[in-house]
Amino acid sequence: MIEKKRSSTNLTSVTEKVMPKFLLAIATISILTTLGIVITLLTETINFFKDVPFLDFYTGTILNPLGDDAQFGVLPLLTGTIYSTVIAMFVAIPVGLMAAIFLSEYASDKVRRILKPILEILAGIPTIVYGFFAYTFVTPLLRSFIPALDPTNILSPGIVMGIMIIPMVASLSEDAMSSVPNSMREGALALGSTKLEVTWKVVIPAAISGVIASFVLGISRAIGETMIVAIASGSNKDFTFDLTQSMQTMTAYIVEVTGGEAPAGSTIYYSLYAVAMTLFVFTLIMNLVAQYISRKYREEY
Amino acid sequence: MAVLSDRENKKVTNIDRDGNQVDNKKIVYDTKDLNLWYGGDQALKNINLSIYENEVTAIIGPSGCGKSTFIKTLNRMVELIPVVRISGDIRYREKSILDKSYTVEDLRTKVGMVFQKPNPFPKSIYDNITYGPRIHGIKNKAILDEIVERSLRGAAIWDEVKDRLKENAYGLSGGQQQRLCIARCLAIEPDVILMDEPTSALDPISTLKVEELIHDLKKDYSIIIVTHNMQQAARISDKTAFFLNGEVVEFDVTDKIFSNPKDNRTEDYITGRFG
Amino acid sequence: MAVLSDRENKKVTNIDRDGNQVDNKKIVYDTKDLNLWYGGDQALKNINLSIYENEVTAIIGPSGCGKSTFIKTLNRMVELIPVVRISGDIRYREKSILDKSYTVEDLRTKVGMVFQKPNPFPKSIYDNITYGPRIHGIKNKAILDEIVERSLRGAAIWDEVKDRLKENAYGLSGGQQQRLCIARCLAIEPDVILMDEPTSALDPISTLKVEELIHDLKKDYSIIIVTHNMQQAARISDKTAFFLNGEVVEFDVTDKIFSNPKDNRTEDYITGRFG
Amino acid sequence: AACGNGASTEEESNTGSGDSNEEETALEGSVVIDGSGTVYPFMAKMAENYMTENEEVSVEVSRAGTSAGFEKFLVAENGTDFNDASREIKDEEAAKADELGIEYKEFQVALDGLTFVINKENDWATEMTQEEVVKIFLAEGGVTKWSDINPEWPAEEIKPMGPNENHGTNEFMFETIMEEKDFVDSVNLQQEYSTLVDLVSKDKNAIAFFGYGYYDSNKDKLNAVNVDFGNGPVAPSLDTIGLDDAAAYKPFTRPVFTYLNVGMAKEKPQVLDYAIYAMENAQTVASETGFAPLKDEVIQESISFLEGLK
Amino acid sequence: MKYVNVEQVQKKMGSRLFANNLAKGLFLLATLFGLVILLTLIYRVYTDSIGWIDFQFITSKLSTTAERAGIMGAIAGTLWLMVVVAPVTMFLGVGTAIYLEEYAKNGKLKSIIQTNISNLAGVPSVVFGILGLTVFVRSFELGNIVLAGGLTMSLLVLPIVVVASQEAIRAVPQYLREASYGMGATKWQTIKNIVLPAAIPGILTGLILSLSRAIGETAPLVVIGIPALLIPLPDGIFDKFTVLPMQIYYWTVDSALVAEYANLAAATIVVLLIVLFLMNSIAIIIRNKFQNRF
Ligand SMILES: Nc1ncnc2c1ncn2[C@@H]1O[C@H](COP(=O)(O)OP(=O)(O)OP(=O)(O)O)[C@@H](O)[C@H]1O
Ligand SMILES: Nc1ncnc2c1ncn2[C@@H]1O[C@H](COP(=O)(O)OP(=O)(O)OP(=O)(O)O)[C@@H](O)[C@H]1O
Ligand SMILES: [Mg+2]
Ligand SMILES: [Mg+2]
Ligand SMILES: O=P([O-])([O-])[O-]
Repeated sequence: MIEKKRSSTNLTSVTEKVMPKFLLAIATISILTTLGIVITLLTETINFFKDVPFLDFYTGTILNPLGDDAQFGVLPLLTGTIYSTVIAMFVAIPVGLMAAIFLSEYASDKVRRILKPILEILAGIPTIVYGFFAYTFVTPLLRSFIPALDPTNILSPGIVMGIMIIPMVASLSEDAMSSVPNSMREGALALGSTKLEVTWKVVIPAAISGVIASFVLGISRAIGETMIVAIASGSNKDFTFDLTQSMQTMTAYIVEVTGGEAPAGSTIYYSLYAVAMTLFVFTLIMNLVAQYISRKYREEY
Repeated sequence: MAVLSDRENKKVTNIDRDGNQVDNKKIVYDTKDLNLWYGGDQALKNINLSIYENEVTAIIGPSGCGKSTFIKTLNRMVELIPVVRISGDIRYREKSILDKSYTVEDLRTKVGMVFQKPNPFPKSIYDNITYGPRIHGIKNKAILDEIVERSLRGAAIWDEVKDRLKENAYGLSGGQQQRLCIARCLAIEPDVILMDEPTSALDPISTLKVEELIHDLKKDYSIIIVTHNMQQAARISDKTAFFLNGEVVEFDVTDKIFSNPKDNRTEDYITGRFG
Repeated sequence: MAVLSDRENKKVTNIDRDGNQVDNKKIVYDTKDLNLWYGGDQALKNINLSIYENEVTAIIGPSGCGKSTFIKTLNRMVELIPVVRISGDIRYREKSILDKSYTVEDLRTKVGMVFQKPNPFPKSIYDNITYGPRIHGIKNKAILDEIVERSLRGAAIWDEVKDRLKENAYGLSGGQQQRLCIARCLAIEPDVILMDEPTSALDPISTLKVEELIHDLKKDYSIIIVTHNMQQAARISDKTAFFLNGEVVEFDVTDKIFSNPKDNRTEDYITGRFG
Repeated sequence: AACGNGASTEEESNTGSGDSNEEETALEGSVVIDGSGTVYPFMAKMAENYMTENEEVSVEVSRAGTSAGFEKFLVAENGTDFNDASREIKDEEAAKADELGIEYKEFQVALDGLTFVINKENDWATEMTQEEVVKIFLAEGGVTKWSDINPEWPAEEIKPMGPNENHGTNEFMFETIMEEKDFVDSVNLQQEYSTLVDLVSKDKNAIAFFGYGYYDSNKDKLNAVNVDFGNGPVAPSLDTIGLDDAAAYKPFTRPVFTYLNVGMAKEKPQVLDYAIYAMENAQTVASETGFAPLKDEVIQESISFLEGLK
Repeated sequence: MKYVNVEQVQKKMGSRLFANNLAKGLFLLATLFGLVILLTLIYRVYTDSIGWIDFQFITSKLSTTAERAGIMGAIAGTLWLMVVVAPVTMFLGVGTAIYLEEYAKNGKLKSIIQTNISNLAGVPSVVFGILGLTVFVRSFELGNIVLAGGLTMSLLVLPIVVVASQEAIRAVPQYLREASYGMGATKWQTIKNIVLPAAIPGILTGLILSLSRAIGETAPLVVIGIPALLIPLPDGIFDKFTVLPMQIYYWTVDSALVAEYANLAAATIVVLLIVLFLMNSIAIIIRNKFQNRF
């Protein structure tokens, strides 16, 4: 009976041939997405550089996209982005790494089972909520210590961004540290090391690639973070190095300009793409670096 | 059964002590009614053993009998397992090491350990050896260099690695790695060295080298070695303890154990009838 | 060495064929100079075997000798491993199955397989059995019910599960799961059943049940069974092939192999001198 | 897409015009409004009120700013129906409308007074002359510290701020009040009015300009500068910026507008209906949202224009 | 001669142990820091929302008057957005995962797709917004409707579903596939009947996590343009819409204008966090329930 049925199932063999191709087509959507991003950004960026010379854009310290004498220097945005990222990493790296060490080296199973999900919750909170928190809580709080702080400034969103990134650094570093074989720890403990010494001199050096990769991913995340800065750091486009002041990041600029809905075809509209392109390249490099680091050193032990 | 072996343990220990007072050697380790549980499972039962200076003491027994557990109790490494509970007493150089007041780091500085699987740090050979001295505060480069050479010579591996001290220890063969681990242990100038099947992951030639090394080390250190390999125990140890189901069935001079065991379970094991 | 065993293989096969023409049974499988490589490692070397209808053929040999590889070649399951390369020929019912034109799905419908570890699907018992018939297009509920009962009866497990057909197969004991897998295999009404150590994960009582079952199945199916267990091979098989390092050392009527092997490597293995 | 929409609704209105008295036929569809942030509270309130009466119509209000809004208003396809503006349409913008063939109509919706706001703790600069207050924002004004205006005032840096160039308010300030002279370098121009309110409410030395409405709803956080136009200091209020031609705050007042795409109003009955509704209710909503209401004549004129489109 | 001087070791021991204990405390503090922030954040938001979050708030439409304003529109918009995102990501994500795990040979193409997916996961969401604005809103002339926002979001969260599905598919034991092949099943039959049913809990977990990411994302929607005031409820995926985080954004930004808007923002955050918490709980329940089944 099955014998007979078998030969009549031509349909299956067609499905069998079509399915891999169909699924490949679906899988290429992700590549198309990347291509879409690159092409979109690139086309309009090229248009932008027809209006504004490449060098003027990347060396210009004046960003004044709207006035009659519009000027497009991206340096104010770059400083804003770099500042917020550096501040964020000053928070996220030490706290994240210490939390990772605690969870991986010191915490008992039970404690870890309680604390890790809390960190995960922190990672799942939408950034808009962090933005609200930065603007309505952290800034006023900081201003009670630092009266010179502007109501919108780069410091507060930087710190909150750091808090947002802590779980990411902590969880990726913890993964890297947990995958260091126990025999390594035992070897060090048997030589009379304290836990701190084991962690610092054996576990972290052994896990260093994963740990650094977590930092780099954190940086990438900070560079691309949008809503926190859009809400809490204002839109000041001055080229300044003062962290008590409002500074605009690349992401916040994009939100401002699209929020103001720049019309297609204007230089300011193209500037949106040039900034986005810069942002995209920055984060892409960071992601590739992170992948390279973790791949290169993965097979260490 | 428990009563029986208990009695036997005592006897063994007495004989052993008597036998050794003649040698005039000092006792390094002395365990008294040592019991250990993993959660509800008892892994060590009333262990009473005395281990003497500058001897090689072998621990033999079938898989799961508690050999590793016992040896890891001697430097309190078992404490890393959260479910472990211990009763009884262990005296090292006459001080009770199970005491809260005894710092484990201190104990482990005096009692080195070599593991079944070579576990060098993923660092250079040089850094592997100097790890211990450094954490104990030695920073002087000249002294460290001296320690490295002496330890590597002590572990009979100096000639093989002296030209590649800066290379990663993972580039060494398994046998070399194990000797490196022994050298790393020597670098902190321990009093006792614990070894848990140090050759079981090695090829015969490397095994031979490590065995020779152990023989040499005996002059300066007291060594306690766990082994699956009866021939090895016979070749290198002065005393042998036979463990079974967490108990010490017999503990005596190695020659006696192998030629003329008192307990017929020992005999069965040695002649390969089980295990 | 290769030359030697090659010659021997030929001899074995010839004798075998001759011996069986008397029985007047048809050949189900016939392999010719079958070689198989995993990447660069050769796992099967010049296999020449003929397997007859309604017999139980046992494949024995030490671990890693290629037993599983061989049996998985017979239903082209080895193809799932990307690095596999095959040369030579396998004829099933006189058609070369290594031919591109031979559809594997077709082959596997005729040649069922039972694995070492019971591997029921995480579905109900009923769905496990009907899985095969359904994918082959049988949808009629009454027919499916009929198939389920017949297959489960055929695998001697009907009485144990008939009241819980809708329950998940993972709720069964290991032995029941294995018989379920056999039933699942019977449901597609195969011609040959391949079994790769079907009892090695089972307790003695379950093993006995499966062995009895194999004995019964012989009437309707040709069975090729890999086993580690010499006694089992002796108990249940008509012919036995002894594999070593990817070669067939000896293939003969089981009684002969066990009572009077021609090759002394076979003898060594059967008497437990290695493996 | 807009064309397709237009065609079908045109048909409807044609058939509808047969029985012209039936004005009660339920309207539906959407009305899209963008433009001035100054006018936004007025328009948002208006839209909300309208929608409670016309549930099937969706009136979307955004606030990209007057100029940015005009860019969305003056496009060939899918333009907005209304653009709110806190200044009159510029020549370039009008030219672009011609080019695209967009017929638009300007409506005044209310009166606004440009208000200069300072921090509550600022107890010195509560009154300034017109010239003084403008000087703060001028590049050539030569004022960086309060003491530059009045030696008795603190010798602290002034922090001038205002809406950015997206906003008509910025252009009104620049073109009308500052007579097209450059802004001082230190001026902090923001996209969001709320940011300005916040900045000023938290900074003793800040001074910002924006529409009266934003001051009105933040009186508890900010103080307004009383400006002396020659006849003594005048506090901005609905009265002083209002109706009367002789209103005391007049020099700093301006009408605010909405621009209607007339083509859309003809195509889409809901747009026209909303326009009429907005005019009829402009006075009430204006006073609710911090604007001075227009005179009746202006309103009537607009309404009769719109009725003419029916 | 001894280099490791016992006395010296002893002397140093005290400070080493102290450093260890100190560090342990510090590490614990760092870990608890996250907890403290979480509690502060929740406390702040909660106290700001007291008195504002009630039935009326949930069920009313948007209004410029704080007392009358509600988030029904944002809730409806969020739901419609999910109606687009869930099937699209599920389809694309699972399809990609099946291709990568079951069909793709270990070659260049596979590694390109794989690398591409992990890079895509790191592209800032605001850049996806620009993609959505340029492609869906403008080129396809969809305008800023649910469909355009949903497609943008789908691409944004696609990597999450792909990676989760890949892991789920990889976790299906090979012996189940072998059993199916062994009965003459074709590859696709095996995938459809054996692999996918066994992988579905893992896939669902990934889907829920990606949806909760999509629910909380704001930046891409700001970029594709959501009206500040949109009162009518969306009726389908071709309507304009607003979502919970957009409402939080506008109310936060406008809070200087009308102080009570900050309370509305806080109340909306509470609702959003509750929704996310529920979704994550479901994901965890699914994960725990079906863990280690094989
Ligand atoms: N971490 C642990 N948790 C629970 N039980 C354990 C643990 N480690 C060992 N045991 C149990 O304690 C008993 C003794 O184990 P141990 O490792 O000491 O045996 P062994 O003699 O070293 O065996 P082998 O020769 O296989 O190394 C065994 O029954 C084992 O199962
Ligand atoms: N997937 C694979 N890739 C590479 N080599 C393999 C693979 N599977 C098996 N081999 C190698 O092929 C040889 C034969 O393996 P096979 O599994 O057939 O042995 P076996 O006789 O079934 O052994 P056992 O009794 O342990 O099951 C072994 O050397 C094995 O290492
Ligand atoms: Mg052991
Ligand atoms: Mg096998
Ligand atoms: O927002 P504006 O009214 O200044 O354009």
